[in-house]
Amino acid sequence: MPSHPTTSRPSYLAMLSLLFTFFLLPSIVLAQAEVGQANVEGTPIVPDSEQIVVAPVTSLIAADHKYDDGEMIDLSWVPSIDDQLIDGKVIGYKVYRLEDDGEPQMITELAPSSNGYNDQSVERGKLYSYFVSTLSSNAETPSVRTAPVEPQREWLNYELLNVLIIALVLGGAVIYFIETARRGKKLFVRKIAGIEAVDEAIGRATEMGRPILFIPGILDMDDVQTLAALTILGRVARMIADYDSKIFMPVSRSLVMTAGRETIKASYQAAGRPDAYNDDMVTYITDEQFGYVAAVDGIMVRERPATVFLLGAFFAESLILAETGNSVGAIQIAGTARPAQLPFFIAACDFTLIGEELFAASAYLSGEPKQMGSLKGQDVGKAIAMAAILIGVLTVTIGDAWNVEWMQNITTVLTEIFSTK
Amino acid sequence: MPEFTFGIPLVALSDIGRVISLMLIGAGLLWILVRSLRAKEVDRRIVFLFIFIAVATPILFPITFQERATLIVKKVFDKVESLPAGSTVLLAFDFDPAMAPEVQPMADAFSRHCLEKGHKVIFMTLWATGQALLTQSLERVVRGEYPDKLDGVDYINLGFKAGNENVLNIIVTDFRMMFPTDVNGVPLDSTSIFDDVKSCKDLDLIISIGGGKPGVKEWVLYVGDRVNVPMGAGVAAVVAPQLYPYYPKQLLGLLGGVKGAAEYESELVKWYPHLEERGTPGLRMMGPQTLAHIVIMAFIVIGNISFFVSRRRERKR
Amino acid sequence: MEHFALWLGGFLTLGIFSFLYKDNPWYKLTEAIYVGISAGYFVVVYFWDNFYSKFWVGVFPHKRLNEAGELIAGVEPDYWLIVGGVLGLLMLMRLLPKVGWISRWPLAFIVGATAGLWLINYFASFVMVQIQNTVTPLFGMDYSASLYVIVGNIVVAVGTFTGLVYFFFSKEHKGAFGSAARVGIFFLMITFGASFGYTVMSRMSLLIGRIDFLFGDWLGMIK
Amino acid sequence: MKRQVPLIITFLIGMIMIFSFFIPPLEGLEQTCSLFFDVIAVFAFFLGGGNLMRIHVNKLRRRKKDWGFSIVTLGGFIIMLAAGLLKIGNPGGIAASPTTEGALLQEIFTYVFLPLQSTMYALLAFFVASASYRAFRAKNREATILLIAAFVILLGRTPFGMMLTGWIPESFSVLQVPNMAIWIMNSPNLAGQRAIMIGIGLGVISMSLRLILGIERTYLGDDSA
Repeated sequence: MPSHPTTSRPSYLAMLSLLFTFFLLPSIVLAQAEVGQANVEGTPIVPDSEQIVVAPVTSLIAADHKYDDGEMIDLSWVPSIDDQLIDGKVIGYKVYRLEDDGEPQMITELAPSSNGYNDQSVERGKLYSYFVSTLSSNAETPSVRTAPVEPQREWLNYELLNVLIIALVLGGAVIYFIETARRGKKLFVRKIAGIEAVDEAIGRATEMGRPILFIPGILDMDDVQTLAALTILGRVARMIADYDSKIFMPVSRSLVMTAGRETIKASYQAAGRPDAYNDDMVTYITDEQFGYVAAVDGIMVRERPATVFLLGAFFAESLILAETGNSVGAIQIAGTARPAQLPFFIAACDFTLIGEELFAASAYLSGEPKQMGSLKGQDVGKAIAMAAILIGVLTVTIGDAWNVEWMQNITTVLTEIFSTK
Repeated sequence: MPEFTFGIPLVALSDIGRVISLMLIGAGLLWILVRSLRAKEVDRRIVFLFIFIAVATPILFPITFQERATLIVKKVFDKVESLPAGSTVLLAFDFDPAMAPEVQPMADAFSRHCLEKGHKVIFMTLWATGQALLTQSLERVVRGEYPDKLDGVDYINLGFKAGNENVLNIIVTDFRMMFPTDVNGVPLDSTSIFDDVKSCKDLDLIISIGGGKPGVKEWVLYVGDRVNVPMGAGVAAVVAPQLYPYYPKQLLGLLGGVKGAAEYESELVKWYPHLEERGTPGLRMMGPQTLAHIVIMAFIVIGNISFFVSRRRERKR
Repeated sequence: MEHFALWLGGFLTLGIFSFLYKDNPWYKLTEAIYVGISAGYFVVVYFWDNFYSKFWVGVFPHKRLNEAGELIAGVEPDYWLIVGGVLGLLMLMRLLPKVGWISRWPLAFIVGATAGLWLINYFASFVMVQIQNTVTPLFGMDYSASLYVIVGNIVVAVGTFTGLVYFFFSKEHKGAFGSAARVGIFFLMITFGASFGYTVMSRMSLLIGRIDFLFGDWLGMIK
Repeated sequence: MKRQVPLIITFLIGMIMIFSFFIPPLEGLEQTCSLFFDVIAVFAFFLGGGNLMRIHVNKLRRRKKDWGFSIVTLGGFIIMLAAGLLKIGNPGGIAASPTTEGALLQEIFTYVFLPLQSTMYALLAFFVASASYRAFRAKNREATILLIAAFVILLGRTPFGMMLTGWIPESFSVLQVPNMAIWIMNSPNLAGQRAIMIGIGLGVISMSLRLILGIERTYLGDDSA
């Protein structure tokens, strides 16, 4: 098989390692020891006629990283004028740090054409100064040392101020409409098919004398979709208690089991039927995705529920559950905020709560004015989003084309407002 | 090999099993179609059975469908084909074993095509986990199938270098700075392939394979956009939609998923028929996929027919 | 062993597939095995990863000794974790009927933390980023876009806008507003149909994998 | 006390979490909270695992239907605990990790758990087919659009897409089915996804606020709502 001449390779390697141990290694060590004193701009550390001397970096600035807890310092510099990719004299940079005027310590090595570094290993209450050495293949040129900086802690992240303001506006809108509704003003909320169907679906189960299956997704309590499922469960369980129907809720997380029991129990109490509640309405199966699905599929074909609720966070199992539920003739109401799974619910279930509708369902089902008010607040958010898209697209398209300055200004402001750094 | 033509797709039949199962599927679908004209619904278990047969048959008795390359794939092929022999092509294997089933067929097809055409090929990877795969496919495809091609002359393996896009940032101006030697420790200066190659500017074509990060996006941003070298890419199906916006300006073409690989292979086999026996995994994997898709589409049609028939009956009533 | 493992795999695989025909004792058996084993496996994983590595080692860090057996500076214990432990213990109070109500405290903690955390995260990445991405010049930067791209841009902007109209709760879908909402539904339907169709291939490859196992690895029918 | 304390806890923690996003000194709070969550979840596991055992032991004791399978479930559960916690069948003994090659836990994982998992997952291939047979029908205008979009994408994924429309000249190649599929994925599909995502973000804000402000309190076992 053709290959490189390999015979010379061992000796070649041996020479290289000899060279390294006797020459390069000591020189690196010496160079590093000498760095401490050598911080005059442009002075090479080991003067030697054979050396490739490269220019130092300029305009080195060390500054406190803005809006952090005082744990970062940002360095920036203009790369060495020899750092041009064509001749490749500069092979990299070394960043040195002096802590409270102590000994310089190398903290990192960077590739050519780097022009900055973010030091994340600093502490508050200490002073740090830096210098950067430009490396050629056999020499190192340090830059001027920076003035000492102390990392600062900031109490508010002004970079995210726009997020805070919009969040406050939207949150304020939600709270405003909740208050308005509480004071008795009538608010209109349109019908949502999937939610309207809940009552009928529970009634059907009662008539048929078959149980209602409630699947709250497969994620734990640290996901909002599970919380949404539980808030809906509160309403649904109340109706079930009123109708004197049966609910069964297999879950894949222990915490969801606990919270689910707590919720159903309260609903039965509120309906005045605490005696009808028992803990076995909610059972834990297994945390594992498809193990849970195998068991729920089994439950579906054996118990033949009249109604199935699939609400919460679902992954690939969405379709397995929905198809099995369909095969036993159950009315299915599904809902998730995972866009990837929505198509399968749309295809296999009778009603699907699409994204936002899942979070609105509980408020809607409660029928309380203050809860409905929060939905109105959501609409304010949508109005803002729609206005931003409409105005933004128009101004950016027209403003760029005819160079209309005020339009460009609007675009800039909009981008500022909706930017997330 | 006896060939048998069902309309347009050429189905190579070498086995009685293949005929029987294809007839089973065809006759079955026909029977269900007739039933659907009488507005009869199909039991879901029958659908299941059809899917099982449609997937299992091409696995047991290999059936391949002739793919016709879409423009986005053909452009990559045409580029490799139209470069004069002896051009330098860089193949970046930026994927790990998890992604390999989808993109390894593309990597093989690209390697074969370049070597057949007499291009000089530079192999490299930015993925630590891709290193072993690169070595294996070099062993299998390059050394195994083209024993007369010389390492360092016709091809070279630079191996893996840590640093992600930083590596690209450097090789865009100088290969030797990042890769003083190839994967075996041979200095680049001693290889003839690098005689005329200093940086990515001196390449004639770059093909990036793999859809993760670093991957095609990084190659486009750090190399393709900065030097005037055409770029092609092959990625897994899930990431392909995110990369279409780069076509045709920044990427001259793109292979997405097993389908992309199959299209490239079909084009390759058309030009180099002797490559067919070396294996066309993309086309082979498309066999069960295609049959399954056809069966699903057939059922959608059948479902609609029975739906309309039953609706008409209801209206008459 | 190798042989046994293959037959076991085949047995379990067919057991699950048998469910497609109907529920049967074979499926029940595989289901029972699956549930028991996976629940047990997760207990083990959670115990070592969460309880031991995160909690126990966090509160009682490993002492690091040097070669002479002297203690060298190790990791500082993180006493904050004890709060988590206490919350966990409160959760277990459910088992005692008289003080069971106290388990609502950790639940309240989790609900508060989840709601507060995701409120901003969802807002930033689902609302702000999406709005920002939608605001693009329809004809491309400096008017260079092709007709294909322009049509695409317009479709994206119109689709996003009308999609939002559909989600509006406080206005009846009537008149011009209703027509916009209807266009929005059309876009949602295209989205669902297209995503469904695009996923079929990856779902089929899962089955290809199992059939490969059944006929190849297990029965050795694939050359 | 029983009613008010949980509401106050939810309110305080929720508010702190919201504002920690903007206050740099509190930025580590997110990790701390998720750590707390993990610890609480492990304690809760006693309740879940206990419930699993109780149900199956009950089934067994009362000889309910299919009680035989309960033995299997319990057996599997206990074997895994023994192998993983007491590290029985672990070549490295009590100190070694039970997930190394050759350990009983790992063997069961590889030879029993994995085939079961991937087969269960593979069921999707069948259900994708049965769902599309049933769901993609031109019942009304919306359903027709759903059907057409799905059909074009499906066709574009097979060689037939190109065979049927390959004659369309290159300058109109957008109309070739595979390219149409690409366009649908990139344009209308993207628009729909965005609208859904913006809606979700707003829905989360509203629901989270209801929870934090104590307007939504069913989950706490509060029956006064």
